[in-house]
Amino acid sequence: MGNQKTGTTRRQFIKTGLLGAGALSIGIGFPAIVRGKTDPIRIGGLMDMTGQLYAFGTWGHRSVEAAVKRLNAQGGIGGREVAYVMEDSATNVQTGLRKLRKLIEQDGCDFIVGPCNSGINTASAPIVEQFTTPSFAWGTALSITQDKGNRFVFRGINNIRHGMVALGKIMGSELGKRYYCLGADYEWGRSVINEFRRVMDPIGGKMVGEEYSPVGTEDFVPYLNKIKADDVDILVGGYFTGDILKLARQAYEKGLLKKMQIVGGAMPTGIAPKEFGPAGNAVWFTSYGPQRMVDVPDPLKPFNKVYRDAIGLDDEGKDAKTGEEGSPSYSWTPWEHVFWIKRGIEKSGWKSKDDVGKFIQALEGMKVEAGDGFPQGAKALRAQDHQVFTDQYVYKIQDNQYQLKGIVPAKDLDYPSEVDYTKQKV
Amino acid sequence: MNNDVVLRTEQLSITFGGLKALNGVDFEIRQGEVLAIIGPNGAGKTTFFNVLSGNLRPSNGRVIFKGEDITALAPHEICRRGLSRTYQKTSIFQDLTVFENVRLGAQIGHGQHNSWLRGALSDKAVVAVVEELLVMGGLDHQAKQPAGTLSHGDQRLLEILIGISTRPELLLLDEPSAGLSAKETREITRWVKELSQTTIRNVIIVEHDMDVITELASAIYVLNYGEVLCQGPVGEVKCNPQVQEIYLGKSV
Amino acid sequence: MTTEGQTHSSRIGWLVVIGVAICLLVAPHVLDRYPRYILTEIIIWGLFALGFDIIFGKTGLLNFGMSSFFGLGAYGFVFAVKYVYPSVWLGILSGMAFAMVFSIVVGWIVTRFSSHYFVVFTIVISMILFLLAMNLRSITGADEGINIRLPNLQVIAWEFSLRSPITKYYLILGVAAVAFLVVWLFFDSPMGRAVVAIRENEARAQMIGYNTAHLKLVAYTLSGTVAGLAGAMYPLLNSTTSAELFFWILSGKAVLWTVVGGAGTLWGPFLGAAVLVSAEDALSSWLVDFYPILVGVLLIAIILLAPKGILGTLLEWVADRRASMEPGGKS
Amino acid sequence: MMELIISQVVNGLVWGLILALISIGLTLIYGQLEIVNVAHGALYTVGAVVSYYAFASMGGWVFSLIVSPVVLALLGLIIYLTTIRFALGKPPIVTVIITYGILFILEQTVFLTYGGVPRSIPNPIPYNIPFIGGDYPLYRVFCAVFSALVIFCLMGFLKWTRYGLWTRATKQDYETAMNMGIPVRRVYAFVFCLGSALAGLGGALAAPISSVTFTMGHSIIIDAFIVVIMAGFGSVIGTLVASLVIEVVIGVSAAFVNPVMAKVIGMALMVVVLFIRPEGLFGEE
Repeated sequence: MGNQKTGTTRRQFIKTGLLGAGALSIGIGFPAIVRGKTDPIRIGGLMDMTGQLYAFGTWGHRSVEAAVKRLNAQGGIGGREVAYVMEDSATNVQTGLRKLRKLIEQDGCDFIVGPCNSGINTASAPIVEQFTTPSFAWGTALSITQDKGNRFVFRGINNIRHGMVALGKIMGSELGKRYYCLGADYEWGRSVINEFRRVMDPIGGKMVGEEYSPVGTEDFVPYLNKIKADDVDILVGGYFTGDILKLARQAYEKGLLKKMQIVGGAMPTGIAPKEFGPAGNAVWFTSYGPQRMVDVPDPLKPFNKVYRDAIGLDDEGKDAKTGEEGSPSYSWTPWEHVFWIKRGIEKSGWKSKDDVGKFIQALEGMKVEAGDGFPQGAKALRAQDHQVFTDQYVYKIQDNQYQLKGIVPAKDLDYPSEVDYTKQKV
Repeated sequence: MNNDVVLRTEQLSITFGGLKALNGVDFEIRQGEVLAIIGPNGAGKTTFFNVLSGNLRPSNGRVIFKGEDITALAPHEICRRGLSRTYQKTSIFQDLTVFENVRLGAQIGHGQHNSWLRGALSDKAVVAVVEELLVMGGLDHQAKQPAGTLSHGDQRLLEILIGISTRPELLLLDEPSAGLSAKETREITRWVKELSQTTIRNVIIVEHDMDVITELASAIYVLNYGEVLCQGPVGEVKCNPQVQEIYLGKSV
Repeated sequence: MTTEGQTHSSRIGWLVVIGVAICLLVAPHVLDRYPRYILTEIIIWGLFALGFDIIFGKTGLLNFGMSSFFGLGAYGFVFAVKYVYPSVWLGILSGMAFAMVFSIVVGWIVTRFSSHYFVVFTIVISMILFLLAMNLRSITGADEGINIRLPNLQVIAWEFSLRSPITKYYLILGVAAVAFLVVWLFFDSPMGRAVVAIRENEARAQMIGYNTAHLKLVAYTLSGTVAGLAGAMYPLLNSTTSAELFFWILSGKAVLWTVVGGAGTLWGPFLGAAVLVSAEDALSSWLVDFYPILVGVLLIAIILLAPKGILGTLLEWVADRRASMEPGGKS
Repeated sequence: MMELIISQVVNGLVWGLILALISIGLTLIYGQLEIVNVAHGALYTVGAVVSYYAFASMGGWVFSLIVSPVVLALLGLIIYLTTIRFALGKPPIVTVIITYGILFILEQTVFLTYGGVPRSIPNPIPYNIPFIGGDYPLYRVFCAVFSALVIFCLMGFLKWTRYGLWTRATKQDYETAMNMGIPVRRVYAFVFCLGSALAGLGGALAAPISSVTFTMGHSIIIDAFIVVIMAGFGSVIGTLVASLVIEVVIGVSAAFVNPVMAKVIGMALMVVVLFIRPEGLFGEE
């Protein structure tokens, strides 16, 4: 009954050999962790293992663990072992910050693979800067690589702006231009709606209304009552995981989805399409990667297979052991973040935290081709705002299945950078 | 109103949903008097005390204390004006020590209950008063014990000590001997007598035990169904036929 | 609730206090970087739980909405430092001021309620603040909150940079120590004793002349201000704040730490915070799934079997032992 | 605009009735045992999860409406016997902390067994009735009627049955009831089970509307508290009236202001009522 907890214990050093030395220095409190060149490269994973984003954290953790195991099997990075330790952020900013410091100060991590909770990503930015520890954010809210980010924060996944531009391009032709925005009253929800407006308004889109519901809303009908079925073509839902499910089902029950379509800001990880029931047929999602093997473009199929086998996912995107709905369309990011770290180290010849400046400059502007390390496809990391540009996927639920409606190439998703981190000193 | 009347009530009445608990009670106590109020259960004795102390607001009538109308005042305002009471059912601070219980009243008595900077123990005057009261009550060597651990008799004693510690001018004693053995009752009566001649000049006692009343009170008010049946010196009231009737039932 | 009035001059008590003080002063140099950060955070959470202990342990009213004060304190600090004048002291004062004003206004309404209405009312008030904080995004930054650059700390003539965690530690320790001293003196003063009388028997306290409504408001305001002060320490430590600080889970933690530590002992909240925060931090990586269940069971066990919490039960045990040891002592 | 206001009022009444059913268990347990049950939200969640599994295994939605209350009544009995029973004599604050501990335990157990990912129950009555300004789900109307029915049965139960009489007697005066031979212990256990069962029923009823996830209790418990203290702790009719009033006020104000302000207005209404009558609309002094 219910899902099996992932087999691995939460706190597991892949290379346990050096744990003793590490623990020794922590216990007695040597002023600085004196480490030679051959010590392992320490990667810290801050994952939302408990709380609302439980599913994202679980799959993110599995991906990093598998990536590090794979790297070590191929001789590590530049001959050095890679050690990975994970801490649970509990989808909560206070806990997230405390665990981030634990990863940096106690576990002496050189790099941080961040959670997908936007709140924790933005709150972590000043701390990773203070401790000069490059961190790879997984949240898709825009501000992480704009005003809230800094030269130590990278993002190896598209953001909501890319997502909405892709949706506009794919949906624009099929549907009308009148849209109504309904979002959750937190940063991510507002980001989805702002970016959708930025896409639709120039091409003649007309916003009929905009509302933000309080966090933890159970009954959406009072807000859906304001929507006239026949004068709105698209309902933009700025909601995450379970909330988008509630919104879609209650909108369907109110008879709104006869013609109207719903647009979601991200593929609801862990939720099987059948949970949407009949409402599913009107629901579109922007997605940051392919969900099912059949959606993967042919040149990328072998790399995607490697990734799925490594974390135990089948071709349909379900957990090979338990049959639970996984999130291959999203959880590839932490896997690729590990390989971004590898590329950065190899190009900059990074040896220890003193070379962090060289590491950052090496990554700025780096282009990568698809491969085992980058199953989602080729990417370019822009120097000014450390934002990656890659292909964006658009899905629709059809007959209880996620159907791929189109892929928008990275070159069509470009937008000028509003910040320039390269000016910040390292 | 001549100056030696400490407390007076005029046509004091209170009704609880149709039931007239008090009906036009006129009462008066002069300086230095110790009065008793007797009457069968439910005659309104405790209700009378509750109205005097401000716990209950009368339906009509007035309470005049030292020339001031205190009918509408809150309990803590009345108490600060010098009218203190004890309870029939012992009501003390169980978890606080005996010393602490008395000091709470003494702080009010010395008017520095609102000072929040000076340490409570540093004020020698208050501590001295508390120790003196404890010695007088014979509880001094139990000072450090939590009040809840005292015997029933000692708790009744503490109840009265707390009532006195606020240095009142008029003390309302609500059945001080309730639940005490004969020996304890005699002790408390002797003690209250000594009090009424030294520190507390005016006392009103609600009591059933006639020996206690004859020992302490100079005059008696008899309450029956919320009305004053009769009043007067102890001897006179004792042999009043109506009083015997309500207490002993019909005389044969 | 612990028995008051145990003789202050007991030598053991003072020895323990001095010992703890010395450990706390030496700690930052001995501990490694992360344990020191955890200790700093524990001092903040302890001060926050102390705020709760004032209204719960001492006055007997269960305020389940303490996060309102903590959040207001944090935002008070951030607004002052970012928009008014970059000075740490101004930030701390403004954090306390935000919380104090709020506690006076709400306290005036809330202290008129019976204990059950009080509990639920305080939860709802903190939820209103949480919803507003999430909604007024341009002011509070909602769940992403506001990041600030900490100015240098001016102490009379000297100037310290707040980038070094040891300076931060001593500042937070100092502020917490001063706050604790003020609270300790308050509850040693006549008015403080009257507040405790409310917990024991409010009707009788009124009867001997205490304006209990006024005293409850004083206790509520002191409790709010101390919690607000703790709130102001949070952005000082993490240079960020977020609307999430208003969420009721934080109020629940204050209840948990105080009950486990020992309600009504003023030291208890710090002990509770130390035990549970370090346990939550150390254990959670292996027992992440079962930790909340353990906490639930612990909370029930303590409130039923040892209602005075760890410290309270300890003090009582010591007091009983000392009472039975005294020659001819009547225990 | 009139059209919108009418549909808001209708939904306010419907959701108000559902919320009343969810809150009535909280009122009953407080009214009887003077316990503020902070774990009520978790009981609601467990009710929804039980109905999810009952529906998945038995297929019949009506079946889950029966299974959930029964299972929750048993769970309530276990909770009562293991913890609440020892706290009856103690100050009310103790029971708040006990139920807070129970909230931790229940919610984490649901997370470990049911998992953290939301799932949904298909809409049992997937039809809507045409209504001014769009359609209105028939299932919600059924829920409203069902809730009203349950609440009136509860009132009837309290008035006319033996146990109901005992329940009200122990409410007025604990000692005298005991002296009159009323098995007070059993009445308390019964009331706690009934309160838990009602929470479970609320969960089972609302599950198809929202979706079943382990944190669904958090938002509902706040709304339930608002309703219960505005109504006056312990008053069954008050809970019904207060939940209708609050949901209609929130619904109608949502037509004019943004949803968050609408919710804040609902809460502010509660503050005003308590400011005027600190014991709530129907509470006794």
